[in-house]
Amino acid sequence: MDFNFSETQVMLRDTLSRYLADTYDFDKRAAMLRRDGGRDPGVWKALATELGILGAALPEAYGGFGGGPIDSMVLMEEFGRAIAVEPYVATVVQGAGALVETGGAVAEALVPGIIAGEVILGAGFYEPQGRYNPADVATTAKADGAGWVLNGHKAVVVAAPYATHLLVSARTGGGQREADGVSLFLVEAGQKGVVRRDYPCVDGYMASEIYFENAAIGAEALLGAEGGALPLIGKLLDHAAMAQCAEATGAMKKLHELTLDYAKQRKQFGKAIGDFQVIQHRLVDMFMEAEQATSMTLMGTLRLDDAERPKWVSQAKAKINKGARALGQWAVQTHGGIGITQELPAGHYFKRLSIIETQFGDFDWHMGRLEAGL
Amino acid sequence: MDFNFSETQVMLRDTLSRYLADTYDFDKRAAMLRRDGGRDPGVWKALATELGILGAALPEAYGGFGGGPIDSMVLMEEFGRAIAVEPYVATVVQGAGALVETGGAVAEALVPGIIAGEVILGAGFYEPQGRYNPADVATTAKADGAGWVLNGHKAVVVAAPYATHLLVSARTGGGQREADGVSLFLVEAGQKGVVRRDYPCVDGYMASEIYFENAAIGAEALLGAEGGALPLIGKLLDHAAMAQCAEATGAMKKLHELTLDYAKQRKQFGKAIGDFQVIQHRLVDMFMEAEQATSMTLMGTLRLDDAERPKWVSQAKAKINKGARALGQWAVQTHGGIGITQELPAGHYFKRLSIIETQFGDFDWHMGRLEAGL
Amino acid sequence: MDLAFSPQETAFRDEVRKFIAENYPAHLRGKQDEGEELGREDMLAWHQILATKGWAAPGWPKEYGGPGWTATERYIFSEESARAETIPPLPFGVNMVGPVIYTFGTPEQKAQHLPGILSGHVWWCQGYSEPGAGSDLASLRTRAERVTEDGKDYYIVNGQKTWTTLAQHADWGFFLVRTDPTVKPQEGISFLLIDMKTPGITVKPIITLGGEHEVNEVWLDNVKVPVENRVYEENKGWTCAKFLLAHERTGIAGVARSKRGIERLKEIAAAQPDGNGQPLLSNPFFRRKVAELETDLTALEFTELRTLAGEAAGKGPGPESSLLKVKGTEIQQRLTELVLEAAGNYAAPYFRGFPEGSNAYPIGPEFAHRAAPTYFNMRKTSIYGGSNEIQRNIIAKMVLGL
Amino acid sequence: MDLAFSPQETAFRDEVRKFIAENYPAHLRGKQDEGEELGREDMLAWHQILATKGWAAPGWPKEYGGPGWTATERYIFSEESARAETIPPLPFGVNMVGPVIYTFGTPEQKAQHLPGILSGHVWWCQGYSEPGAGSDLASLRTRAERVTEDGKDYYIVNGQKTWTTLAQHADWGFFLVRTDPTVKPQEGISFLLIDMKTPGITVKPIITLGGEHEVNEVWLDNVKVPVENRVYEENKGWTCAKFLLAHERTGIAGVARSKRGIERLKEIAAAQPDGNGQPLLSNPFFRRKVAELETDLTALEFTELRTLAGEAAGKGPGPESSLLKVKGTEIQQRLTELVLEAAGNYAAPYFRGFPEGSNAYPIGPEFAHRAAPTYFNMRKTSIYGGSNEIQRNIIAKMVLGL
Repeated sequence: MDFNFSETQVMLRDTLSRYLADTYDFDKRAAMLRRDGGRDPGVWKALATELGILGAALPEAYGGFGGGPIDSMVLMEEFGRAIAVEPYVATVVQGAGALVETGGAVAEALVPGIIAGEVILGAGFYEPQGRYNPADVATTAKADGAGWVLNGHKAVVVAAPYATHLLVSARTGGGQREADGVSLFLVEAGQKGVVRRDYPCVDGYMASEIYFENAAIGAEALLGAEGGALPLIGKLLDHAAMAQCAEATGAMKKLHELTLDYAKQRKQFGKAIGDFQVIQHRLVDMFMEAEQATSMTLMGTLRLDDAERPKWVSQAKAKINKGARALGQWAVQTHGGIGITQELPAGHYFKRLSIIETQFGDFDWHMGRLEAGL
Repeated sequence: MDFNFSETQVMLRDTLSRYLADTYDFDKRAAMLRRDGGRDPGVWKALATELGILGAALPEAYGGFGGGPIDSMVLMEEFGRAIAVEPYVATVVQGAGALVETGGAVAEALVPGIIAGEVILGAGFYEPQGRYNPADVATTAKADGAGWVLNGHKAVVVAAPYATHLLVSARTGGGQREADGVSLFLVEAGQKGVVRRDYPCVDGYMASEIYFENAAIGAEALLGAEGGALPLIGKLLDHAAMAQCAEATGAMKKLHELTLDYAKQRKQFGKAIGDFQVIQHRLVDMFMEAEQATSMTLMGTLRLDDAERPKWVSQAKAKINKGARALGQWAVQTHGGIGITQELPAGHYFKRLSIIETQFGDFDWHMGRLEAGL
Repeated sequence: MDLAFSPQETAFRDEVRKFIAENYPAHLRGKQDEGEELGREDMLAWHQILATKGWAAPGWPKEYGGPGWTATERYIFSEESARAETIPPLPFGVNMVGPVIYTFGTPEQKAQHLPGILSGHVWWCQGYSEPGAGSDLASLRTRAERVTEDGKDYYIVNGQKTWTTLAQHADWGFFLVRTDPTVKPQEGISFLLIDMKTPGITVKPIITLGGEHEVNEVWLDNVKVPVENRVYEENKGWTCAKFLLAHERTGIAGVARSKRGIERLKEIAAAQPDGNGQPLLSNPFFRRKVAELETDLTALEFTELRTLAGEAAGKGPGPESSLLKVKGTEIQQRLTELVLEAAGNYAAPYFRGFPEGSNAYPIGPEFAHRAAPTYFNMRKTSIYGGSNEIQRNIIAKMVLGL
Repeated sequence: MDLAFSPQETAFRDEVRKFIAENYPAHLRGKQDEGEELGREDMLAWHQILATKGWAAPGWPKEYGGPGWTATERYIFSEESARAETIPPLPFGVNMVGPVIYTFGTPEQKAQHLPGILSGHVWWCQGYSEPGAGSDLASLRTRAERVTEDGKDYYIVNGQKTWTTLAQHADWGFFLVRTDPTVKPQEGISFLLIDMKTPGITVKPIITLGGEHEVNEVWLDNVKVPVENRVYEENKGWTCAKFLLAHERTGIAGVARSKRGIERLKEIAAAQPDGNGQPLLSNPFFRRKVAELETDLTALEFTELRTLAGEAAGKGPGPESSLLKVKGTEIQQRLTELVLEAAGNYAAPYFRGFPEGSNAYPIGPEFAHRAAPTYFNMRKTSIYGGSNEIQRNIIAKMVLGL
């Protein structure tokens, strides 16, 4: 057993942390979200070129550092601390993850572009009627000559408004919730027949509804085996969930620090509110949630290759979802009125943590998956 | 709407309260439980004759005062405050309740005896395999000439060791968990073929396992219609649950008072522990649980004749089960080490409240019944 | 003991129900159903109609224009209003400053202000909190210095108030100000009525997490207030403040509105898919949460009814009302949590009005658009009106003697 | 980062597993399975066997007879012990007074006491708490006055200790006593080793809610203790006390034992009927509680592993170990709650040994007989060893700087 970070990982953390401290400073972040398109595309470019960290978790064969999920964990925790709105999960964890798994010419063409910051992906595995069930796929892909024709609707595809490609599931066979018959496609964003409706999200991210209307795509758009993509999609979603757990952990730690600082300086009834025992114990409970989130992020990430992966990922995500809600609500309550305004960072962390709870499976969904295997 | 107690009810409360304060004083109660048979039979007799209160909730036609569940509520809250181990629920609420409902010669013969304290009943509606499901009846009653022959096993029949009669369900038809085919029988305690195994309970009550081994009983032992007793049994169990809610409410209030007193006098770190804000807020939470228990007891008792009776009773019992657990655990924690000894009353209230949670349906059972009707 | 309504009470319930059905403005109902933002006139419209019926101020004594209802009648009115989802009269006039004025005010103050409050034509706001004084209200620092000009006495008020709800619409405000900085905090405070059009008052919006402009900062820069606008004695404003806080807590349980909220939640969950071909409401764990919320609401309802019965028996709103505030706000917050959960992936999209693109391509279910902002916004309920920590302190001290 | 065991670690695990399988006393296993009460010799038997192997004191340094294990090896040993449900060595000697003696004691004290602790032939008890001093340990009042008799120095000890676990079997006890009542509470305390056979010591049982005789009062009436039995300097006993408390907290998480407890809970729930023809374990809500408990235990386990990794990197057991204590005891308590729930109606029957009547008429399932007493008894875990409130105070002060 070894719980030490490698030198590369320590370097990755420090590099990103320094960069984000400045770039994602409170006012700069607010200004970024107010821009057209809701973001500063230069940040992602800088992560790729100036910092050169987008390949940290990707294989050397594609130009990456040859790291893995622990490297993504290190980066995501920093994104969480800064409540950054960068498309790392969709593009690197899910996008590059899928391409590396399925390999071939498409991967060789695109993964280096991902590392260079030129290729950005949105991943659409959920549909409006399917809630968190990735097997509930009503989008269809019908064979048409050598290619495919897509029809259907993908829900809340984060990063889609500015993605170059979309990674989506579609049914090439089987009934609506059957495991067999789900295939994975890579679609260019500008593809005819892809209707996008873009919007901002409450946490500052940008997302889209994706409607396919007889979108005709080529044979090469199919990634992996026809009809057999569900296991891979499940894996990608679990990797995404763990990356998001790391993000949540970073956000929880930072929000705890912000609340602790506030409690030390905010005075009421002649003393700092942090002198009241009830506030002290609440801050301790927040500390314990943040510590346990750290533990669960580590546990789940280290076990992404375990035979019981779904169990461990669901334990991690369920525990962190619950902890994030409690910690977020306590942070707001401790801040008082100012905590529910846009004026302090605390509220923005609370917003992001609240949305994380609703992404890649909520508490009940993960507990349900756990219980099925009890 | 009228939330006032009648004069009779106020008098009942005061009379019983005064009597129990002395009779069930801490040391006297402990001595009572150490006696052979685990109780002082004189207390029940005194309640019937000296205080004359056992008929308060029973119809005038049988010699009662003509009151109802609210009167039982008033009495049970006092029993709860004293953690008395008297068989009011089994004998008056369930026993007399069943007799009054089914009427006839048996009722005329026995209800006056209940009011006089001479007839004591144990009610056996649960079986080992049935948990809290009163329809899960494996005990059989086979017609034999004009009478019946009983075989089967009834679980944890409170008051049975000293009861004169047993009120039990048995199957005269239908499959093991079918609603139809359940009948209600009144069996004399000394009846041949009734094997009793007696034991004390952790809360001080006495109870028995009842085994029927070809117990041959007469035709008059059948109360009500053959095979159609389940609705009545459901009603009796709901009335019992509400009486027990009242008992829990009394115990919760008293335990809160004991804990509050302790917190005011126990000193640590140079001040009363009740000066620590965390202890204060916990005592407030206990107060709020006790208040809500009072509200739910009132609500459920007032709605025992409502068309949606099961919903309201389950809301009350579920809420009180949960509140009783929290309040009991907080009381012990606030007392510290002394709270888990036999030396102070607090621990004994905690024990009774813990067992109340497991009787007449636990939290999950009642929530399940609620949800079925959502 | 009897839970049933008397024949008179039943008749009263029918009358209220009928009046609402026949008089509630259709345009208001429409905007509410569409989730449109309500303007000043919208928010006052129903109040003004109720005023013509004499029902605008349920808790007021008859002599000041109240309906003189019993506790049960007030309960029925509140139940029926919630059932019909009417917009309640704004609390600042009817529930807050009104009772202070008729209890502590001069005959002139009563004559000047009570009619406008009752009729719903004058909009009030509350100037209590300050940036440095949240839960510790008595530490407020807004100064009022007494001056004489042309033989008339004035206060010159300087300072800053915050969390002033809907001050952007207000005609008048009631303010706590410090008139004596040399004594103990509670002893040097006065209660002033201030015309919000007085020069020197600036109202600045505070945008809350859901993007709402509901609260404001109010800056007072040499605001000249006639001394006649002080309610009660100088330096005795804390008496009015405490009176008002106790009044504010009654009704804060919000039982009837939460009941309607649970109905709505069930409708939502019955329509939301769970990803297995079944509605979310059939998910046992979601059902459990709904059932527990309903159970806790029943407990709150009967605790309120017991409190009302106590009030009817002559006990004023006591510190027990802190329990109603704590449990009431917890339930309101849990309700918004469950709506957020029901939204699933669609909790994230955020827009006011319409986002770009065609409505032929919908963005999830309608209810989801407000789920997260409402959840965020409702966190305020355990903070304002005396935070839930303060309520527990009050119970500890006043009820438990700690 | 790597979760897997190294080949050496795997070999070590196999060795431990094999040793336990081959050496754990069959009579002990039998008594445990039957739920029989264990006597003094039973409780020491396994300790004495481990001692022959050199494994009785996993945390001790090699020079004092410890095995010199790494943090991972200690973790493996603890996992395997729990897996096999061995009776762990009593903590009072090995985990508590032993480390105090080898850290602060004189060479004579080490020579006199460490061998007996290691071998498991001397039974120790802890004289810390007093009736007036629970969480506020430093306020203790047991007095030790120094006298000289026949040219030898003694302490004459008078006072009362309480919650003294298993003192009825003890040969020796370690006591905190007040040697200077004139200074600040923490500054006048000394740490004494007392032979429990010394005249003047009376041990009185305290019966706890489940009917157990596990804890005692210890009365000290003019007990004469040679000065050589004081560990560390006079009036500096608080240093030893704090050291010991920090040591006591490590391992208190009880992860491995709770894992085994959850396994057992699942076995119980799989066998208990739910009243619908299905086992209780198929009830979704019971399953949820088990799954949440398992989840929280994983979080605790990895928090402990991170702490161990920190210790391996040279950090001593710090205030973070308070987290392990709080969460560990919460999990142990929830486990007993779920066993109680599983018992259903059979939670009530109470008897030690056998009640009257024939076993041909059983009283519910075997496990249920101890469910309620165990639930009651385990409430102690959030009280002793520094209550969970005190642990939160420690984190607030030492970790958060509040």
